[in-house]
Amino acid sequence: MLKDLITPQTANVFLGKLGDILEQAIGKPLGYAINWGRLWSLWPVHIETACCSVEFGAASGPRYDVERFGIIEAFGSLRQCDLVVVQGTITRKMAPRLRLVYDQMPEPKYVIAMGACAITGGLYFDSYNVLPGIDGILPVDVYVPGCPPRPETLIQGCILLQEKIKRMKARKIV
Amino acid sequence: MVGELASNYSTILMMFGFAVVATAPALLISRMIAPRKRSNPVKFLPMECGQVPSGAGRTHFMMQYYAYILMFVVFDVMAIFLYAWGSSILSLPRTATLPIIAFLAIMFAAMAYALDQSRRRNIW
Amino acid sequence: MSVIAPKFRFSEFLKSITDNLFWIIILVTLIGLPVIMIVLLFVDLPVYQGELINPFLAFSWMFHPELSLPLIKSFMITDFFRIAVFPGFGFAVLLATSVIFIERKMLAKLQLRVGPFYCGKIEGILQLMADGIKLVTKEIIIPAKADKPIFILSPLMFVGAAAAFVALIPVAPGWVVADIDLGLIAVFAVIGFFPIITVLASWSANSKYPFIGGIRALFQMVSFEIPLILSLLGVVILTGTLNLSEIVASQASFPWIIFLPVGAIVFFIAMLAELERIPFDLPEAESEIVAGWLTEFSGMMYGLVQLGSYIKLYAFAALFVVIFLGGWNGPMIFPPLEEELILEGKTIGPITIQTPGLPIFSMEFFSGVFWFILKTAAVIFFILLPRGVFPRVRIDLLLDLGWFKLIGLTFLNIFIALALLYAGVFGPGGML
Amino acid sequence: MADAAFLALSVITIGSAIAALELRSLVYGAIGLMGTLGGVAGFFLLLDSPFVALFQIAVYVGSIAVLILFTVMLVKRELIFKKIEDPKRKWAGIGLMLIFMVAIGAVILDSGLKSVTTDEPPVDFREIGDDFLTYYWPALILMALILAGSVTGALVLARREDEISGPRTD
Amino acid sequence: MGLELINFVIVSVALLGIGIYGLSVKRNAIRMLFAIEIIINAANLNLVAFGRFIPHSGGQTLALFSISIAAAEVAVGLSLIIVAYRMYQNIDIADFRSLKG
Amino acid sequence: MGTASGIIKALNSGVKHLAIKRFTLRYPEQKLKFVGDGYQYDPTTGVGIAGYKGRHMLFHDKCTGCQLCAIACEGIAEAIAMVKVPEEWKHNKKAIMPQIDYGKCVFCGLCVDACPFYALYMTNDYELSSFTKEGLIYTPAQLQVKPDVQQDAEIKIDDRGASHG
Amino acid sequence: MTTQLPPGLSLEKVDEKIMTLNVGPQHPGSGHMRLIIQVDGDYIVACDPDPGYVHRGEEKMAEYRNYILNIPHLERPIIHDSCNILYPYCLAVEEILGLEVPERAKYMRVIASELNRCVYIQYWLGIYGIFLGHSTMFMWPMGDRELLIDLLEKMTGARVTHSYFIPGGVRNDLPANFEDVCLRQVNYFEKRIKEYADIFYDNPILIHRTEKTGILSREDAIRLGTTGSVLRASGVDFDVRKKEPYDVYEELDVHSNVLKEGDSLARSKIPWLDMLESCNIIRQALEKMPKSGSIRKKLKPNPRGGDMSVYKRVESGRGSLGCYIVSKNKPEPYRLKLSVPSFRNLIALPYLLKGEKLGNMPAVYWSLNYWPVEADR
Amino acid sequence: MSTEKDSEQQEAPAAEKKQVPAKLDEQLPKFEKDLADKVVAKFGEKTEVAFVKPDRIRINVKKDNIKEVAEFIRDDLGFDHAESVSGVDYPEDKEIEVVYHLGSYTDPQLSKQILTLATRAPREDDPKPGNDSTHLPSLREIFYSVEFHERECFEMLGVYFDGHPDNRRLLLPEDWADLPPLRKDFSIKGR
Ligand code: SF4
Ligand code: SF4
Ligand code: SF4
Repeated sequence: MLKDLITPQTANVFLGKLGDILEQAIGKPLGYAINWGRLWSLWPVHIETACCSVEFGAASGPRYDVERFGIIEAFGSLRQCDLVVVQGTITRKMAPRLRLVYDQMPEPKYVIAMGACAITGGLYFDSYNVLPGIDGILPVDVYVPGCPPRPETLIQGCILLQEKIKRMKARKIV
Repeated sequence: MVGELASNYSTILMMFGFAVVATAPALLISRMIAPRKRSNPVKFLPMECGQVPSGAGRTHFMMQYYAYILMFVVFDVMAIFLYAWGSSILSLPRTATLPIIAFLAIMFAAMAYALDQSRRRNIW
Repeated sequence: MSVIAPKFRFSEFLKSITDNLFWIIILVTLIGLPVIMIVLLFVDLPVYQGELINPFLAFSWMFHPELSLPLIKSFMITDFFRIAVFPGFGFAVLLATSVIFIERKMLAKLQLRVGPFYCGKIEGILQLMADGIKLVTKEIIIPAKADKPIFILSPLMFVGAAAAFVALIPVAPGWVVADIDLGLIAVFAVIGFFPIITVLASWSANSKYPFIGGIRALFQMVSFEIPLILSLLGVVILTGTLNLSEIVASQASFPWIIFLPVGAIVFFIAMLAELERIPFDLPEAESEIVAGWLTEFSGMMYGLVQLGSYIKLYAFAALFVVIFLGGWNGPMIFPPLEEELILEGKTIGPITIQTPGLPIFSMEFFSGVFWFILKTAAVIFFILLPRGVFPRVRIDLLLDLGWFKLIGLTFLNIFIALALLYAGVFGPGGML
Repeated sequence: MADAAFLALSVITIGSAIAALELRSLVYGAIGLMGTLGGVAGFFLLLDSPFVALFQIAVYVGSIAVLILFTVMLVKRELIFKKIEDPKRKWAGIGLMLIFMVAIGAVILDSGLKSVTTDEPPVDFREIGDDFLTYYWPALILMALILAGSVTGALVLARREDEISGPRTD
Repeated sequence: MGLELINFVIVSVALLGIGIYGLSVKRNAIRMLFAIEIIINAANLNLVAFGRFIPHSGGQTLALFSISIAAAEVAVGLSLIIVAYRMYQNIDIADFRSLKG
Repeated sequence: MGTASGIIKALNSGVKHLAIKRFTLRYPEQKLKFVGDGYQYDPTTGVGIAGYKGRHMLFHDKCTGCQLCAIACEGIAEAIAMVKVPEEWKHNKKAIMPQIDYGKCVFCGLCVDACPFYALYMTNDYELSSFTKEGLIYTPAQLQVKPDVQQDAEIKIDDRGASHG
Repeated sequence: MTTQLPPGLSLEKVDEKIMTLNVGPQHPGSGHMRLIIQVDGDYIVACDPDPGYVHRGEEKMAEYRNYILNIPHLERPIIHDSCNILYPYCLAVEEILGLEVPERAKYMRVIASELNRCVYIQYWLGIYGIFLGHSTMFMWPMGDRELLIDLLEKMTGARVTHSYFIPGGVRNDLPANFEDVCLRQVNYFEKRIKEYADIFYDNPILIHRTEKTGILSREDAIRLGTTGSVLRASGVDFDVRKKEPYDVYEELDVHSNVLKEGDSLARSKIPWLDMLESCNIIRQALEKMPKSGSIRKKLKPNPRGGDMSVYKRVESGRGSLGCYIVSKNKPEPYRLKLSVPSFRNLIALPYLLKGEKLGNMPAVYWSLNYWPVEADR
Repeated sequence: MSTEKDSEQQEAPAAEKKQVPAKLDEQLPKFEKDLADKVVAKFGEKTEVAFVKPDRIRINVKKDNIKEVAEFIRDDLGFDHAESVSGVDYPEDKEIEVVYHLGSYTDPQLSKQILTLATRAPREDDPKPGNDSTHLPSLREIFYSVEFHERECFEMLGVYFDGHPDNRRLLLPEDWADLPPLRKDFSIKGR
């Protein structure tokens, strides 16, 4: 009886199951932990592109205090950051620089488009020097509308981003 | 026996080594599990405020303050010399303070001159 | 669209950990235990106190203090324990991380806001854990033109140098990693490494802002090293020793800050400058030079440098405590319980008193560590406070401060010490 | 234990001394020099003279190496010289070195140094302080003069001849 | 076996040899400075070694003096190099010689 | 000495503020209270009624499909598009109503000013973030929904500083 | 013997001293612009500002929109001072269209404009704090300005982009019991900003750091045509509210703050004093305001202006802000030009930074009361 | 000062103001009139006073005379800085007008006044900024403050200012190759 059970096929199946179990046991919680760390520690890169930066400043001020969510404003270098909040209009002069900033950031990185200008060009839909939204140059994760968005809306956008990160795949382990 | 004191000091070195060994895995793990994308060569340019960098990266030397480094080399020696005196002062006769005062006087003169020179930023 | 209130995500994290544990236990029982059993057949087991130590015995010893304590104690007196755990690395890292958290919360309170709040159930207590996990799983970018070996090694060296500094700090009587006669000079020797590491790190990145930051750091650290060294000379003159433990012991009745306040102030200022903290954080001045010499460090390398600098902060604060505030000296606040009281119980008349607990450390030790940590925390508070109160100074003002004002004050301090000594207040045959 | 330490230190010291002179990059050369100096400090420790050892680290590694590194980074032309260095000279140098070492080695082996060892306790570092201020005090003054002279001399040398005029020349 | 004086002397001789080699071969002023430092360290090592094996505090004291004077020397030497670099944009010893007159 | 006393004054001020109430509005739990229900406009008198300019609200039973709001927005952000609605209204023969793209809208309220039929006004809803651009386009049916807001936090000022309650 | 270079190696001429730094656009100390700075050691030898990263063509777009629809557009260059940038536009359009503003609306405009000035200055002050490495000085103004933003929000319905002024008056009336709330919060605000002195303006480190840096003499300030706080810090008493009173400023007691020093410290103190002054003006205006009355003159749709050109200016948070409109019998302006104070003050930047230390760069730059978006338009 | 007060109260609806030139000279504000007269007396034909309103004077000058007129205004009238420089494109006239708004800080009497100095440069239909006939003399030597304004004017309208130290691009992207955007024939999309 026992001999019949231990065949190469069943052994294979067993090993496969074991691998699955391992993957489950290590991969999922580890991925969860990684995502947990990432979502509570979003450091936005310090790039101001237009007037929405005023409300971004207000969001990090005492009243709205995004540091409650682990978002530290006024961070020095882009090499340590993981979130680009595109704060408004991207002009044609700014666009290549924005892209460069995004490129120089380490993985993983997230993008929030803040303000009507960053989403679609907003008020400047017919201006000669403004990009119609940033989707063309950056992959946007969350759109935060408004002109400028209230800090609350920005915080809500950050919460949405956290939700999104939680659902993201942390990494293909193995 | 020669070399018996050294074991006391080796713990400092061991502490150094332990710290390095204990933290190096953080870098290794990071290397293992962090996502990596090296498709874009722009990423590995030096960071310069969203600008493609121009010019050499290592040319800023603030020679205006070079005098301070020179002074440091000399007065660092002086400061630690004073410890040789300070630690044995309890067993020294009081007259032994005279040489150190002379020593300090000479060094003060040099320091005064040096500080005067280093203040004049436009000659550096 | 409605708001998604941030729920407490940590509970799910816990759930996944229990998941994990469950699987581990299953795997261990299914695979591990048989393997262990088989191994036990072939391995010679050690003999301790005439008994063969098998796993079950080892388990049962956990509940037998008489048996397990000597083992633990013998482990605790090894160098390894000292280096890795108690007065050494583990302790320092624990304190350093708590300092980071406290700094953020305190700064937030000063600025009328909340600070980290949602990460972790209580007041964002897990914020640092999140930051740490994030940093570990972050990509490390090494710039193409960088000098790779130095660039990678410098954060490690930084942490290592900071740890070597910690090794010299006596925490409680007899509890110091390296108990050497020349402790103070060794401190200066270790401090001397930081400028080199900094300038090499900044040079290796081959980028403009780090290099400016590195050169600034070099000037700053180098300039403040001399006031730092000289400000401690007063204490050395009065105690006649360079051993930090002896310096602490000499303050059993009064701390030196009472007699040498000038030296203490100079040392404090020079310490702030060596630590690159506001108002002297020129090497990392964001508004001028992005992040200074940290600009090119990404991911865990940045994390390591931060860890190193906070370990350094703890070490400096502890040095201040050791030299000027009397280290572990302080009123005994724990009753001096004897070991038997805990192990066997003591019979006083009809009753037998037995207190539970692990008598690994003596009460003296507890008291010493308590006072040490309390004083260190106070000093750290004063190191952190200027960050919320002062703007950053400029490099020339900083250098002038170091070279013109502080050095003068240190000599004033030395003369005060000499006067105290020669007036017969201290020293052999002195009044105190 | 001490023997192992001695061996390791010798390897480090001599290896990094060679590296200091032979590595292409001057910055790495300076790091090599730091290694040599640190190694020698280790020898001092082995010789039970911790004060000298720590003094060596604090002064040599802490300040002289900083100055050297600074200057090396300032003067960044090393690659050019590496190429024009002619091998003939190099062999001559190695020959000279060997001759020296053989000669001195012969002298040493000839002398009675070979078996000198000691069991006496080491000298306490406080005695050094005593020495300075009692027996060697003229040397101390002389050294003050040398240090003072060197700092003034270095400052006079290093400053720019051409004074740049003050800021704001619009 | 215990450490003997001869061990230290051998290391010292090796350092001295390396120093002499560097001094004679290298033409880069900074490398020559390195060589000089190495030679000074060889001398210090000898001083301390003899001071330990023939117990006398003089060895250490002299070593301290020697280190301090080395510091002074480095300060002056590097200033010289900087001056030369400023004038000739170069730190080759041969060039100093040739450009002088 | 001026410097020393200045430094002590600054430190003192810093320590004092450690005891002052925190000003933070804990946003997802607390929400700020606004004036009234939102910004409205009275075309007969020509003045607006104070209120917060948040997301619009459309009364289907009043909108005549006259497109005046779209014309007004044309010059500002082109956020309003007139789309067909399934229901038939007798005052709205063309059955078109405004659809607002909040990716473009700048919340200026000029469309409200333009509407002569009291059909459009602005509410206190500002939580509009979305994962996609399409999620920002609000159809007339969505605009009809009255947002459910509980906004009650206000600035409270007392001796220990201002806070939200 | 001269140095013979081996083939393949060239001795490139490295300028050992001068280094070119790009400060911005992604730089914590640059805002939305780039400064190309050349440093010799610690000294700046040349500075070339490179604005235009937020140039959105407002002036061009204004030529395609009628006088009303321009309103949301024209406040965007400086959204945290949006009332003040609409003010000259409204004044100019009122002159073109021949409108008279009701008395109550004038007072409401003054209140809104003064509140907005404080909001702007608080933001500016916060950034100044962070530029000097003083993070508390970023947080406090950011928090305290919310008190006023709250008021403005009650008044106008938006946090910063109010779109409140309109040719012919203001868009909506004040909410009920606004006066009490306003008075209470303004008083508390005044108390708060007075506390900044302890931690910021009297802070010896700040004084050492900004005193005698970037000195702009009186003559230079006039010659460079600077305006607002930069001008008044150099000892020129020029405040449009006083010199050319518009709307009801004549009836209010306006005091303009002047300092003589002309350095960064003085330049950073003037806005703070202005804020205290604004609190006074708000209180006066609240007192004198008619309690009821019309607030808006009704306009025809698409009003047409005459054939004329008008230049109007007001005192904004940064200085005199002018609006030049050429009208050509059309509902749209033929040409609209905003003469913004930021752009006028920018010219002082290369002048002041020359010969300054690198560490002074943020202090001098931001003390010019410069908002890049406004300068770029 | 009384005149200024009066003129302030004269702030009248535009309907009246439009007829100002048609009315008699006495009804013009006196102070401003005097200033304008001074300029006219000095330069006569070369200048033309376009309007005189309370606090505002506008003087049109030919482009060849603008430097002397500006110098006269600075030295003798006391206007010491330029508030703004705006270019206006008139395609029908084939001209581009450049308007300097001059103000004064030093003279308290003049602090209300804005003197508008306008001049015109020829305009080309196919502009090559800097290399065509659209030239004007720069006023930078006279009013230092026009430096950036003129740079902006150059890139926005293609008016090259002779004698300006750097006629470089200021606001537009580096790769801008289109028409200068503020010209009337540069039309923005969709309009
Ligand atoms: S969305 Fe509005 S506030 Fe934001 S950048 Fe655009 S115009 Fe400015
Ligand atoms: S609020 Fe303004 S932008 Fe938004 S839809 Fe109405 S008119 Fe358009
Ligand atoms: S909302 Fe008002 S303006 Fe718009 S289409 Fe309907 S009725 Fe007309």
